[in-house]
Amino acid sequence: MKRRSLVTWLLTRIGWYILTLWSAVTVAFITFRLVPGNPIGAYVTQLMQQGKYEINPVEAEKLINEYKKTFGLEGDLLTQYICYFKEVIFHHNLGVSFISFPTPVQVLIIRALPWTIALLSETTVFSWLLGNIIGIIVGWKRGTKVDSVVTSLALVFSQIPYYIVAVVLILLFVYITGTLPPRGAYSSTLYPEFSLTFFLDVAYHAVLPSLSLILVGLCGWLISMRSLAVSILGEDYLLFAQAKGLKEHRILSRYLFRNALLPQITGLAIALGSIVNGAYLVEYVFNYPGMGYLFVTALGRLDYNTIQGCVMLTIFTVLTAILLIDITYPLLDPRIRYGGE
Amino acid sequence: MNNLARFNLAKQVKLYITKGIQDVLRLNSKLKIGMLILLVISALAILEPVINQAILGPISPITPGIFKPLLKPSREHLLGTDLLGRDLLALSLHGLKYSFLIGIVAGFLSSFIGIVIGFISGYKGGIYDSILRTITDFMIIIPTWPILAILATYIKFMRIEGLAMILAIFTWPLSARIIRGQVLSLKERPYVDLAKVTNLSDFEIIFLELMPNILPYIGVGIGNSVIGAVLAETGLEVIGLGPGNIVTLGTLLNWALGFGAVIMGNWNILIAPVLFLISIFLSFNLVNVGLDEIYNPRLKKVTGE
Amino acid sequence: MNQPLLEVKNLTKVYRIGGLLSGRTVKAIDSVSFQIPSDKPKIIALVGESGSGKSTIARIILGLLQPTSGEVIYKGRNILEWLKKNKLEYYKEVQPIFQDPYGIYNPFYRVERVLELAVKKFKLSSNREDTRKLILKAMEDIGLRPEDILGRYPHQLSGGERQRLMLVRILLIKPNLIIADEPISMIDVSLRAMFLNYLISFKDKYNISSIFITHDLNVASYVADDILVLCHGRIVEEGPKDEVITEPLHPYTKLLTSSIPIPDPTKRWKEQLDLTSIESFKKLKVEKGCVFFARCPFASEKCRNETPPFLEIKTGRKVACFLYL
Amino acid sequence: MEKVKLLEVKNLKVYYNSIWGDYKSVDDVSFIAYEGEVLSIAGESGCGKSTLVDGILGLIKPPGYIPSGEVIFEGKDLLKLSSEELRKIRWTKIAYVPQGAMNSLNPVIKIEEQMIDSILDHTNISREEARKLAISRLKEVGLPVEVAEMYPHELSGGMKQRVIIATAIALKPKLVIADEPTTALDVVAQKGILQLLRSLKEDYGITVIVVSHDFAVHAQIADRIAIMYAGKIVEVGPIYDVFKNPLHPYTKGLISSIPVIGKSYIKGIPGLAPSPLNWPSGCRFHPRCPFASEKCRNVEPILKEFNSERYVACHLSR
Repeated sequence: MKRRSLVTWLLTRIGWYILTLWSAVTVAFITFRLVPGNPIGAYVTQLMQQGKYEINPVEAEKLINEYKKTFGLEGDLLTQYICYFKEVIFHHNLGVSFISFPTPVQVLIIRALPWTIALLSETTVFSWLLGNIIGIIVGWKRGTKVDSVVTSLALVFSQIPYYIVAVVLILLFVYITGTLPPRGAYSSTLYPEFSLTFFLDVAYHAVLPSLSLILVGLCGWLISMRSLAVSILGEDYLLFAQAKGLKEHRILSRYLFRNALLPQITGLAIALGSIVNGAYLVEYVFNYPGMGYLFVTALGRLDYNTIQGCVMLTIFTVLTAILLIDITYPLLDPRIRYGGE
Repeated sequence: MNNLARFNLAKQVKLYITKGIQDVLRLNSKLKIGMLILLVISALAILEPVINQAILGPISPITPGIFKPLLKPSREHLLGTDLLGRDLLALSLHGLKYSFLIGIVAGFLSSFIGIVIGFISGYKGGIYDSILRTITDFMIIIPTWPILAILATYIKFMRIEGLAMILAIFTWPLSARIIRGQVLSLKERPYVDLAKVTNLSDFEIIFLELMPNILPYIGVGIGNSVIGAVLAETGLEVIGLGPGNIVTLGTLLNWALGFGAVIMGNWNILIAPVLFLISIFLSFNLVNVGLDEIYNPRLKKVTGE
Repeated sequence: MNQPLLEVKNLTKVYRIGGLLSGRTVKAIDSVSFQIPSDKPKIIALVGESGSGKSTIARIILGLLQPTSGEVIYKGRNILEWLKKNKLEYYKEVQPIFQDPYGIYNPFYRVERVLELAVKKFKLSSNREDTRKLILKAMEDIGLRPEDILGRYPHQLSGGERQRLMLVRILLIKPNLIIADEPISMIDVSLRAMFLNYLISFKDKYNISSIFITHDLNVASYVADDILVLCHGRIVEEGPKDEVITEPLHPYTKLLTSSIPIPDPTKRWKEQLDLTSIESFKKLKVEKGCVFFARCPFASEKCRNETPPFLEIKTGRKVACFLYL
Repeated sequence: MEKVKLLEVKNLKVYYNSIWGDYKSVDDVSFIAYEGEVLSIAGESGCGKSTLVDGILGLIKPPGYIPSGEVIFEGKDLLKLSSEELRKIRWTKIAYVPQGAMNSLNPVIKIEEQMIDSILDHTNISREEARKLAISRLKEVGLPVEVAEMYPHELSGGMKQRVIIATAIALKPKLVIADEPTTALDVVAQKGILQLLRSLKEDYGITVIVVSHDFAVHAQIADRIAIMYAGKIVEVGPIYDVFKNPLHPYTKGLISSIPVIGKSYIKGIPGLAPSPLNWPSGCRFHPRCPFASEKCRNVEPILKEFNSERYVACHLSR
């Protein structure tokens, strides 16, 4: 009976996942196509301006129709919708991009993705770890001077958007060293390869963007961990653990940390799932060639297919992360059972 | 009888005073600081026309070429001028006014939607709750920022109301969730049962019994929505995707980045927008944390009665 | 025979737990039936352990909860009909006293609002002056000094004062039936006696009947005329209080009465309780059979498979057990 | 038979700081617990009995503080020990059964693990031995072995309380302090817990201090009883004597307030319990006492010996 209910639960959960995924993607697709604007017209005009040649309106119309076909913008909304998802599902093809025509969108994404993952997975995990550790310590030492100083600082920093921190960091960098901070992901003199020089160069370029992401992220995790810890410190079982005369490290690790960590794990999963979002603004500020940069560039150029591709990927990873955490959570917390209580 | 009436009046007045004092004592330092910053910010935003009248006279602060470009901070120009010869202080105050305005309008609008939906969902329950909760969860789960960016990019030349509306549509689910949770827990309170057997109507129960106790959470919801709206709007502007005709703090940051202020180390171009933005985020957040510490019983238990 | 004041017929409440799709249900109460006669006011104690469904019964009678099946008939009319057509009149007749003397006050308002609202909603007076007089009179009857109470916020009063203010409210409305759900479990020992004495005096002076819900047989024996014993959502025994306590019939009632701690050191428990038998692990879902089956020393195969009928042993004395068939 | 003092509390005060002034929850309390007895501490809500327990166990946290007093256990003042010394005494010598048994177990750790934790931190035995010890203790409190592998939420309230008692006696301490051990339990489970507590004394010779507002609990298991009112102990004596012949008017009032099967009338005590912020002058019971005189209003009575075993704090008793 237990097994059957588990299977039912899993199937319902996965069904729900597919439903959410489908509706989110559809909503994104429709919102996007309904938005006023004529990207093809703009594109053709742009081509004409670049080539400095005149095309008569009839010719232009023909050209526009040709491009519409290429970009999958032919026919009514439903036709476009069916065409698009046929391609996506059966040919893993996200269409052709405008911004670097005729490169397909998936190629652009695969090019940008490693940079974003490299930058964000490391900063997310690092700030999560550090934030939780400091958070639990200041929570444990609540009411002391250290706690109030650290917590107030964290409160201030967690409220500053990371791109502002990035800007401030660059200003400080220029002020201190008198030179420009590195922009981009690697020096333009180098080619991507598996060499130590290249790797060091990449690391050097990542210092400032990571620092700004870590600083803000860490403070956010710290604040939530501290308040979790403080509320658990008021629980009867913690008082009882102290009355039992357990050693401090055991209380801290098994009674406080273990309980406070559970909600934070969900947070981490969602944060990791949202990585492909790219840290739009940090990547923009630092000219970092990741997903965020790709998305912003595509937006500026009204690149339907690329934007659509980026948004779909984000939706997919976020929802998948939430699905995975829902499935694994009952393994972490014995109070939660599959199928709900 | 009369005696008692007089006695009661005196007692009531005394009680109001003592309750007032207690409330002020109860206000924690975070709430006090937050309110103070908020007061300063809103004063600056409201007085912007007056201040800029004094600095510039009748000219709009965004008009280019009024002064020499890239002046260093001086007596006349406390923060200097930018590349287009505009007074940076006047410009920043102008940006602050619009950022603040958009944040407040969008914040209140989104909280209003959130409160209505939260109340229906929590109090009515049943099928209403199932449907509304599904929509709310859906809105929270899907990454809305890219969609917001798309909308903002394509709907150029938006007016402030339009922008606020779009921001509100994407930020209401959080306050709806908070309010729903509160209504759900409050409607199980014995005093609601007592109200029912005293023949109070649903309307009276919502407005007389539930609403007063949800006010702090509505406050927190508004604060969160304002922060969310300002954050989203600034983000759009910074990457140059905001509606082109409204100048906010985000626009100023975008210009500063475009002018190479960061690379040249021209701190005076950036300082005011950065400080103003930090103050907006910080003040609302401090108020929220303060309210939470006062009204959240779980946290109260630890800090003592 | 006279029409009963309140008649509860086959009341069943099934709660659905978990999400819409899990489909798991729990029977809080199962075919509960009893009556309160109208010829003479009575206090009836509903005794049961936690999870026996006693509060569910109270909430259904008060119209705060919909039963899954069965009906509650008050003065010959179904309460659904009362609540639809004459809600005000029904609540004029039936009023509760809840368990938690703090939670019944909205922390936003001063405590007297509870009384003023009652006066206003039940149209007990026409002007402010009368309202105040009524309230003061009622407070005096319950022995509360207005200057200690009026103008205060709920957290400024003690549990005893708050619960006594509920008695004032009852006295203002003067209903015919009080549903008191564990009314003294959260007030001080030294103040309980007075509370119970007021409840008894309401019966004697104003002919107000009560359903007194409690887990404490000591209290039930003091305050009640009749006792109903509830076990896992079913009534297993009914009778005058002395008989139920001194000669319990149902094995469950026997276990209960033998477990009552008597506040007298000369009357300590004699027999040792077998610790391993106190609680069974599985929260068994009883679809058929006796609810006490798993813990009953006399259980037979029949008890597992058939629901015992509610047998009337003699007038006013009923038990749901095959041992008495 | 000579009684041996195990725990002596001398003039203990526990106050709580607040913006309205000090809450004098425990205000000058002295008593002795002898080896191998069950001592009850009875009192109504707000009289300071739970705070007294916290004070004895060293669990007072700010804004609470201890302005003065001694808690002498086996010749040592617990209040003067370092936190590490106190930690070592806890559970090996003094164990505690807390009020909120429902929530006193860590929800995410198995029962046996929680028991093993407390054994390992106080002994040098191996994990395997600790596990065996834990399981044998679970059996002693009448719980099946499967419980060891379970999580707290899978148990009923009474079972959790028994798990806590099993944990408390794991190392055979000299003293077990139980704070409201049966509140929120059903009658049958309550009987089980009380008999179990009583058996700690009878089977293992453990001294048990039981704190409760419920007189029926004390009547069933105590050897001696101390009655607290308004932060003070007003009467101490053997349970049979106190019930048969209460000396303090408060005790008398309490006993006449308790509904008992067969009693046709109970009276209660008029008035309300005073606030720890502002105790009444003189005898703290005088506003509610039917026998109060001028002296009671002004002079605070001290706990005096009435006969060799009984003590009372009342001007009227002589």
